[in-house]
Amino acid sequence: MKERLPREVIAMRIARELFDGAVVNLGIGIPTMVCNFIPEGITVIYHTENGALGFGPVVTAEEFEERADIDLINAGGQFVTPLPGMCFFHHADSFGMIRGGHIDITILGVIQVSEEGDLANWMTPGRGVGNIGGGMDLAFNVRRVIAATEHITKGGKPKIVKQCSVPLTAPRCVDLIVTDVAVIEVGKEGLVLREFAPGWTVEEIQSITEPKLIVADDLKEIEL
Amino acid sequence: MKERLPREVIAMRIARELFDGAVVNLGIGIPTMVCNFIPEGITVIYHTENGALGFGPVVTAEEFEERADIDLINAGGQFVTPLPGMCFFHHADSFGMIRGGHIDITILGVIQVSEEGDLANWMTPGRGVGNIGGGMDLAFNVRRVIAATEHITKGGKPKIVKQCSVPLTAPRCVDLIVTDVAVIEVGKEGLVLREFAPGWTVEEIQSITEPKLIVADDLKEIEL
Amino acid sequence: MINKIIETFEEAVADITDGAVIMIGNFAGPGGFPYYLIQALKKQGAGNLTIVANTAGGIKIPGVLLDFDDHGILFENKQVRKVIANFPFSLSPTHLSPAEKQVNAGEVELELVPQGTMAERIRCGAVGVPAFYTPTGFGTVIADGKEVRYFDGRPHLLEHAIRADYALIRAYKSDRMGNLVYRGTMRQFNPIMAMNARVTIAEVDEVVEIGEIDPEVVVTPGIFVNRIVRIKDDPGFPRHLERSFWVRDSEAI
Amino acid sequence: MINKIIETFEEAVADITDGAVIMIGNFAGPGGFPYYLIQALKKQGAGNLTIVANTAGGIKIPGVLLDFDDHGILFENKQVRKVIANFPFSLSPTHLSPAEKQVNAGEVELELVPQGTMAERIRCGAVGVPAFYTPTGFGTVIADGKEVRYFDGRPHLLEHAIRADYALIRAYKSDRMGNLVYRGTMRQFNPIMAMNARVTIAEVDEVVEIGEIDPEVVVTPGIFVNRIVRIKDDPGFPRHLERSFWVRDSEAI
Repeated sequence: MKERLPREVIAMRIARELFDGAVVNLGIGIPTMVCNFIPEGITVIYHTENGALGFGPVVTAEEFEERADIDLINAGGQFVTPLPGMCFFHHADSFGMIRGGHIDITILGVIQVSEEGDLANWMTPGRGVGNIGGGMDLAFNVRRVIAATEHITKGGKPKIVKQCSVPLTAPRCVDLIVTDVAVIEVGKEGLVLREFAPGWTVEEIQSITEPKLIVADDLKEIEL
Repeated sequence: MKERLPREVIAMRIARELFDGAVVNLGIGIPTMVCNFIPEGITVIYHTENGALGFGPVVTAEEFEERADIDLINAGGQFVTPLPGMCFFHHADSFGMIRGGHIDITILGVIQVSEEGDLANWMTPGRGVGNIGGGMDLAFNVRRVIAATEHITKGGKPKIVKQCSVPLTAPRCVDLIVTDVAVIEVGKEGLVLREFAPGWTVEEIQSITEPKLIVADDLKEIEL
Repeated sequence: MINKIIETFEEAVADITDGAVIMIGNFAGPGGFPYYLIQALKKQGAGNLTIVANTAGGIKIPGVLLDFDDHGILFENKQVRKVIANFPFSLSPTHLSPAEKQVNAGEVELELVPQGTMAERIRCGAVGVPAFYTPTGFGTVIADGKEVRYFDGRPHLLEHAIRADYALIRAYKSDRMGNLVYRGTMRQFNPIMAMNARVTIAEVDEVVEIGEIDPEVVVTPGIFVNRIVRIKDDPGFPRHLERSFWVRDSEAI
Repeated sequence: MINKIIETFEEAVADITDGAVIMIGNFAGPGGFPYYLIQALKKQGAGNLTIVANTAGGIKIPGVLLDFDDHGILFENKQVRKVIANFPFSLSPTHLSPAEKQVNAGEVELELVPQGTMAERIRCGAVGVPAFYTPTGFGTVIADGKEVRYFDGRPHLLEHAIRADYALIRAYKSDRMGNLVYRGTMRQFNPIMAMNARVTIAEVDEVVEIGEIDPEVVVTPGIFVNRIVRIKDDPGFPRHLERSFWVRDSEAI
């Protein structure tokens, strides 16, 4: 099988979906990396569930001693930095922003995503338990949901499936799936293959994708 | 008929119902006067619907030029003064305090109040229209509702009635009625006459009160 | 670069169309009221509007309330089809407001709402809650036609969210991202209306640089605000902007 | 004179009885967490508690989250009967929390709630709204047994308010009336829990004189707070209290 794109490149591709002034909530994992690849000249306003908007980058290991502060963290518990123009609020207001449709884009990790855009990303398979956290509110209510994921599991099984076999986070919520081999749009007629990783053919991508893919008229190689 | 107490004395009597730390919302009219008669050594925290707690007295005519500021008003549109320890909030939080039972006492004006504590104080009789304002939220939700009123209308009709004939503000909400001739508690068995104005007999008070009054065992003259 | 500053009030309200639902920050006088935006909306002329505000405007009570041109001018100008308010009538039967006359004549529809229910319906519209139960109003005219449900033995009414196309609001300071702070009781309905509307337009005393507002102090996060216009001429209401309401010493009163 | 300052954490939690419902300010680490009040509650020993908090405590992920004694110690100490949380399990299947073990063993009941629904249920409990409809959860396990209702063609679940006997919260500064300010993301659930509980107990870094807090900046009005205890010993988490998060100059980053 061909080489798959590294996680950083998935994040880089997703960064292109952001626009100036976009209000964005990043899930844990690949999504968090997206903020490292925002195009020049674009201001993205990050939202974190625990009550901040417009904060800056994560504190690096070198800055830890000097800058890490338990009173300025993101939803993943990472220390972040202040920026001019940011603000703070409480949890009910924070999820009011989410439920009220005031967040433009959320980028979420995936356990499975279905043909119809159903997302499952909270219940750890095998363990039988899971943390719902704020993911369900995001998946149900944010205007545009982008799923960031490896195309197949470590065991080689498709993560893009006809129907999710694990408990859902939200039905019919995903708008775009960006994987390590393809960019797939969730359309009314089904999944539309829009972009492919360098060297991959439609057939190869289809072979590791459970539902039938519709090939976009303007199918192209992933641009970064 | 005997002399009736002036409005200031009704306010003075009601002020005795307040306690140290009480959170109080005053309606328009006699209720507003209550703040002028708070006993020494007691701190009362005033709440106003338009989003302030712990503000100070109304700006006097002499102070107007110097102190009146449209950005510091009470629910009656009066200019008020700042105090240390006060705070501001928006309308949803303000009525959250009211609906959530966080206001200890409200003092409201009266068009009619019934035997069972039903309060009618918003629909102007004869005019067929009225302003509900914040009075309905207060009457329904504040722990202790004190009705401040003249005992009879200007036309000489009882304001304390068996059943209200004008649209209600809230059913069974009033706890205490303080008038210009009596202090009446709304009890489970009916209206209990607790205090009388100087010179008034039980019979005289009953004669201008529609429902039958229960006379308290410890009936006494109004103390101020 | 995010920059929501608009030069003129006219420009800020230019796209408001006939039939729009408009929330207006308003409470007992000119404090926290978007005076110039309302003037501009009158001039702009959009009709058939639904107004959501504390009052229906034009309540003149000589000697009690300041007499000024509030959103009553939109009624005078026949721009309003419906008003959702809790305090729509003048206190005086001899000084009827334009809205009251039009409601009486059947020209304007009035939806009368308790103030707290109105505030919560606005907040719910802002935060994606379509309906909620409240104790306020059971057993009164407010309950007419509404679903009643008991919780813990107490009757409650089902009330629905209100959503607006535009919110015309008033704040004290803004930066170009739209982060807003207010002053004293200026807040009233403004922050929840700002959260609610599809397009929120704020009239402010001052526009400051990004970073000039302490992040702990922002009341309305900029993401809720679409357009900001700075007031150029003081309309002359009693105010003391040079003085804060922060009284540090209790002896100073 | 209103004075809500209590000298010791022990005294502040002394009256908590078996079976109480307790909200705890908590989110991904020690920020905004009432560390000393939880220690005192463990020592006090009340049992059969219902805990309402973001996590069920005791989530240790070496190298990711700071390892410290959070409300996991109440589970360890067998004081908990039920927990309402949205993030109750460790991310690592090899580092199970005390709560997870007890839930698995059927010793503790778990009510799993989406985070936003939890926040709104807490706020509704605070503001007298017994129930509300939310889109979140329809078509998932969260919908099991819940009433479904359509608004504008979209399915919603009926969710009920949560009420607490006690809220153990964390704030930055307080005056003796209980007016609270926070610091950065310390707010999280603290302000809405403070509004909710019958008795709210706040652990704060500083107690200041009345009037030292700007009235525009108060996040939790004092009427919601019953008891305040000042922290005497810094528990040693990474913090820089000498520095505010107010960055005035974008070049300073």
